[in-house]
Amino acid sequence: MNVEAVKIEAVKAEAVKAGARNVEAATVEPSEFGKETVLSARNLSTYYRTKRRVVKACEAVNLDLYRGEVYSLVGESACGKSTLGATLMNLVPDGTEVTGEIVFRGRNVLTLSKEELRRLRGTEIALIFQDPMTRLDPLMTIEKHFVEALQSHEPISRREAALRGARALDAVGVPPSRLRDYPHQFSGGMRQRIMIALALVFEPVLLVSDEATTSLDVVVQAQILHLMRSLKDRYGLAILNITHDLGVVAEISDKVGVMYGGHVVEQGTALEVFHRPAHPYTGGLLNSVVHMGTTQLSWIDGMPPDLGSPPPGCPYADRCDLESAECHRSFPPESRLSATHRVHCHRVAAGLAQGRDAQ
Amino acid sequence: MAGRGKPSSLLNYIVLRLLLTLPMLFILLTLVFVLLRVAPGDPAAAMLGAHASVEVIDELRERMGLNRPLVVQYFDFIGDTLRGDLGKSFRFEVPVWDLVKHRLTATLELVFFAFLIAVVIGLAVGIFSANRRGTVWDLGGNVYGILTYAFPIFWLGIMCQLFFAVKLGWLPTSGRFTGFLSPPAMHTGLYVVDSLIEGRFDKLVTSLRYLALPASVLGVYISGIFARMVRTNMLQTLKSDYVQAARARGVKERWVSLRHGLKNALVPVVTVLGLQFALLLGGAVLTETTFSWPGLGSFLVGRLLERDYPAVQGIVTVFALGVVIMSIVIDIVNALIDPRIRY
Amino acid sequence: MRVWTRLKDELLTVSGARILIGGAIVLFYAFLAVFAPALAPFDPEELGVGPPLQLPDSTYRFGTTYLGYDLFSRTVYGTRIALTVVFLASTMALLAGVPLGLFSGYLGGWFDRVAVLIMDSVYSFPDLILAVVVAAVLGGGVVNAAIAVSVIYVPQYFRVTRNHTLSVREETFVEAARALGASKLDTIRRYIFPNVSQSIPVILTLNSADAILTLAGLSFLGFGITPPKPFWGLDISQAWRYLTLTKEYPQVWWWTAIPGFAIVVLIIGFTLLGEGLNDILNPQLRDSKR
Amino acid sequence: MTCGRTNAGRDQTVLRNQAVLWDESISRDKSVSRDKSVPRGDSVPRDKIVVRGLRKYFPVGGTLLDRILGTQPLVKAVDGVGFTIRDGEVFGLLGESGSGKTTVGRVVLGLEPATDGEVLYEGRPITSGLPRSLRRSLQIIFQDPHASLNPAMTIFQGIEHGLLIHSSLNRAERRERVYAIMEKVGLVPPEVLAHAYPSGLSGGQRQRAVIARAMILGPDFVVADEPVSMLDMSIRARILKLLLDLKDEFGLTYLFITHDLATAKLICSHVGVMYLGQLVEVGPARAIFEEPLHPYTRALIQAVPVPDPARARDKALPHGEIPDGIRPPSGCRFHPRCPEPMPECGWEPRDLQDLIDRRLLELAEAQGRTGPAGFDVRMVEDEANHSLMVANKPALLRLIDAERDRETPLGRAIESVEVGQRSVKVRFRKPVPIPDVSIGDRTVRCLRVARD
Repeated sequence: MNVEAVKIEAVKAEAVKAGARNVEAATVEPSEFGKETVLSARNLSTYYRTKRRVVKACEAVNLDLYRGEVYSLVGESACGKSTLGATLMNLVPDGTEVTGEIVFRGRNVLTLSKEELRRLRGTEIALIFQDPMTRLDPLMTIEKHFVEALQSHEPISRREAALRGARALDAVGVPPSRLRDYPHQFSGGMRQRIMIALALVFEPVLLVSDEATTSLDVVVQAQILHLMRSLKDRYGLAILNITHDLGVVAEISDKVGVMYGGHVVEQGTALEVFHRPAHPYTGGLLNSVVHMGTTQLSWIDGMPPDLGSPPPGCPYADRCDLESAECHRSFPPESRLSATHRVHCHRVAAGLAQGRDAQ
Repeated sequence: MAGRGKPSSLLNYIVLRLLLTLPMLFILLTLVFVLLRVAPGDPAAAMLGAHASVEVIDELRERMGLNRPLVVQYFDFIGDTLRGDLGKSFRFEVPVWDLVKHRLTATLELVFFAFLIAVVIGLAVGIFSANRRGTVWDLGGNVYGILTYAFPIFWLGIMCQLFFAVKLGWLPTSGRFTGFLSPPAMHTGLYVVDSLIEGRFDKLVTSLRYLALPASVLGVYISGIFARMVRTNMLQTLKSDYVQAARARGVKERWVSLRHGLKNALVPVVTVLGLQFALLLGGAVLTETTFSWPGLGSFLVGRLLERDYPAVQGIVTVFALGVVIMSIVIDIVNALIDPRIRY
Repeated sequence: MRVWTRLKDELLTVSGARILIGGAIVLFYAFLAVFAPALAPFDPEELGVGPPLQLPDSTYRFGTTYLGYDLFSRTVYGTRIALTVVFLASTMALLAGVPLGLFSGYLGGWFDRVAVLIMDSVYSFPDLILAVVVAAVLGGGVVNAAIAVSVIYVPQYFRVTRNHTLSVREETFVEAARALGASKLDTIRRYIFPNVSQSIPVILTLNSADAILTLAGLSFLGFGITPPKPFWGLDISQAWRYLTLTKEYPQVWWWTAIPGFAIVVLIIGFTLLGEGLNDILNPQLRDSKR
Repeated sequence: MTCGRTNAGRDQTVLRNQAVLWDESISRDKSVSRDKSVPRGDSVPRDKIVVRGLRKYFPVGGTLLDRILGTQPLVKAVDGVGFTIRDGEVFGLLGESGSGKTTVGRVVLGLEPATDGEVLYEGRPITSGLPRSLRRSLQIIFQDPHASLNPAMTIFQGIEHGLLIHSSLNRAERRERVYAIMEKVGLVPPEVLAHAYPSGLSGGQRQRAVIARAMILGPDFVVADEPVSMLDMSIRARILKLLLDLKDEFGLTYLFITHDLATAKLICSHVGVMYLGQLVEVGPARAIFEEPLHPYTRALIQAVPVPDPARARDKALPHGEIPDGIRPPSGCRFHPRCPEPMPECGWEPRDLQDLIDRRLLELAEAQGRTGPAGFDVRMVEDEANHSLMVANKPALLRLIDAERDRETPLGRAIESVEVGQRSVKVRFRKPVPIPDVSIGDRTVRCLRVARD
């Protein structure tokens, strides 16, 4: 209870800082705070310095991951989603400027030493990537991959490590008899399963999937998504799913964050984001997806902003149908539409303020 | 979907690989033949010099079989070589193989120790600078690579003679063995090994002392290039996706660099090593000349200067065989390292 | 054009520094070669212009040899021979190796197989031994030396060009050219060659360094450039012969040290230039810089 | 919330102007004029492309000896495919990667010689390669806009090259033509973009350049090989719209290759579904999407992600992955993955291997056994006899008995089990040839459908 109270205070303070005046209006759903927070980011920014300019790959991001939930970060190419993922794991290249706070189970990831980080990765946080074809060492058998990963974190015999590897393969639907095979003897879907098995062998708390199903075929993709969902339920994983594919997002997500121009412009539960999108970009993106029910093509005109020289105001203002002068001047504050649904849009903020005045 | 690999016989592969080198051997032999019999006009005249009379030259042509059609000469040459007959030296009038064999062992000894030195230094410097990429150490490795490459090997040899042998007097300037001791009895032809077989420690030390300078010069010369290859290939594999994935799994950095980085870098490096072997043989010619090492290389230079073409032909054929054998060894080693190579 | 815009961006980086230093060294040697007659005080091929084995002083700035050649003049004139041979050898090797590699790689088939077999055999043969035999058979002289050197580089250009062609050939844009109905020659000329040619300046400079070393080695062994032509490798060879005969090792250090130094600096120049170019022109080989 | 904008109105006028420019120029070109004898707008659409019994095998892998002797195993990338594309249709070729759909496109365009079968373009056989005069009529748009433009050519040079090959236009005329087509595909302003290199353009712009390069020759049949799959979501629709506009404008016929069923449903008039080098279902798009008959078509449609979290949940998916094309499953190629197979579908010894893998897994789970011990079942396949030998006898026999008792399709397909001294010989019944069944205007290759 105490923890929850602190959390509520923190959320309020956060909201005040962001300039939202509708804290009281936000209805706090108790279920939201009954879950264990695995990772939370506060005011997180990542800037890459290149020779001539600073690329603001992600800016002032706030998000929370809970146990047993899939949080999907969705956006188009070069919107900063992969950078955000790398930042959360503290896997950014040297010389990158990261400000803000990332708390993983009570520890600030940004201040951990290299060795502490290494221990964290693999044991508590696991990553799976796009393109499983190149993610396994071609000269090592699958068994050796498991032995290496396990021995990096605990004193364990080769035999025992192999046994645990077999069990992990078992859990993801790869016959354990193939432990002695080399990566090139597996198909793409099988390799992605092996990657997941390698990620799960320590029973981590957080699984980060960076476009892990992108290069797979529809059927295999659906199989892997199904697997990820069932593993989430079985192990109580928190999953951060970074993807550009809205179909995939809808398939497995509990929460969704939409990134645009380095900002998380809208986040909420999957239902909120897909059924009641508040940000014009989210709406545009949803409309541009061709799905089985699509009868007419629609799209968003214009191009995404260059993160090296972002516009001063809302990054979407240039492409937005509903932009006003204010949109070009300042980045919109966070508006809370529910305990989970938040959006950065001047129009929404103005609408909320009007509504309150009317009351 | 890639099926389960069927284990097939490595022996079959080796046999096949040997068969495949036949064309290469054939082409090299043809090259040798073309170089020495076709291009220069009349070898007999060249061998005897400008002042020889026509009769003498004709007699020599007759004796060497040069008056027969080229095609016949060519097939004779190929046939003789395949039978192990390398021809007869014009100058010494003995079979070339008799002249070549103990010089070959001298060269092998030199090349082997140089190779050893090159691999040790090359691996050490390469791994070291790859792991410390972008630091002063890396720069040092880079400078080492450029300098060892830029020094002409014979010049480096002379400078080392002047410094270590003449100025400091630590090591003998040239030759393979001292005149005060009789060389070890011939078993393998490698003095170091033969000394051990004979159990004579003094002979071992002497042969190592004579070997030290030429082998080090040749080894250092190759080590620079080798270090660069190791570094480049390691950096490349360290950037690869599976290395990133291993890091993300929290695998210790030292394991990442050695197990994934080095092992995967070895495949191209071993291939390059094979090519280095050719470089090593070229370097051996210069080193042997500089240090008066009684090897095949310096012998070749001597035969060339004396225009003893039959001997030259024999020696070059031996070099060609060495290259062919090395290429087979490299392929087999790679097939053993890399499970993806299907035999 | 693209190369130049990229060059401009890169000149201030590490690879840029390499190019600048390497380029400056090579240009300096080129300058020496062009203005050798003005810079050299004596005829490099004339005997006894000074006393034998004179230590470097104000008249004989690099000293003299046993036969009284002026070493400074010979060193300066040596650049002429070095650069001429390099230029000739590279041009010959380039003209033979690159087109052959392009056609062999693009056309494939039996032509490719035969070409690869021959070129690989030559390539795997020890460079110097091949060059020595060719040089010995052809006899001395600048052109013959250039031919001897070029023989060993043809397979190198061939290999690099062919391998690059093979990878470019698989690119979709080459298939697009076929879909447009472009002829084979047109495809090679407009689609393959421009993409393959990027690696040529790199091997050209790196091979130049190698060619100098080979030429020096040849001359040291007594082939290629023959006396009295002024060339560094030859001077080292003469000095070495004198040393081994007379055992007067420490007394005549300049005779070997100075020509050797001339070689080392030029090699470093070419190597730095080549590596710098490689960094810029082959970005896929470049280590990430972020 | 709709952010889609349609600016077709303006485009239309531009298109019309350009179209006139086109007809004018064609008569001036040096190449053979195209066959225009059949007027457009004919009530009965002609067959634009007819493909019959097309096969394409690639040698792949193999041992060193195989490579020397040319006895490498063959991947049957396309193994007997036939369909007809009528004038003005958008024919969608659907399937997972490895199904051979891209190979079909390449063979149809003559970019790859066929192993067997024939391709007719407007009744003319073009299987043995496209005559030069037809090159301009058949064009292709590639999947990866980053790889399909020559990085060493400017956009202008890239688009212009087709004109250099096929026309005798002078420099000014070519420029006019290139700028016109650039404007039409939305590369504006052409004066600026024409001199950029591909590396200076965004993915969407590059794909427009690829389209412009194909369109400048005035083709009437275009193979679009996954033209939008590598583009961002918000750009895809724009490029698709462009392709549809160009089709209307030039009267194009498309062979649209895609793995994205939703896109195919939206823009294709007819579709063919491919699996392992064969067509399993062909017909009008509407009918196939409304009532898919082949189990594989059904599976594909099911697997399409639905961008609605309220509806996207569990589905019955085929297990496993598309198998190796070197030795495709016998009988119906889909039978090992099929959710509703029959005993006659072509069961064979290696299906038993899959079964063993799966059953032993279950066994291990149930007994709490860990580790690879005991899983090592070595089998020797005897292809000729359709039988199989195995080392771990009792386990296999139990498994086979269970399958037969439960009367699973596989179990019923087992004809006999001979228990030898050291081996078990399992004989399966011979596979039944799977017929192509025509139902209305569509064709399905499935035994179950044929029986019904």
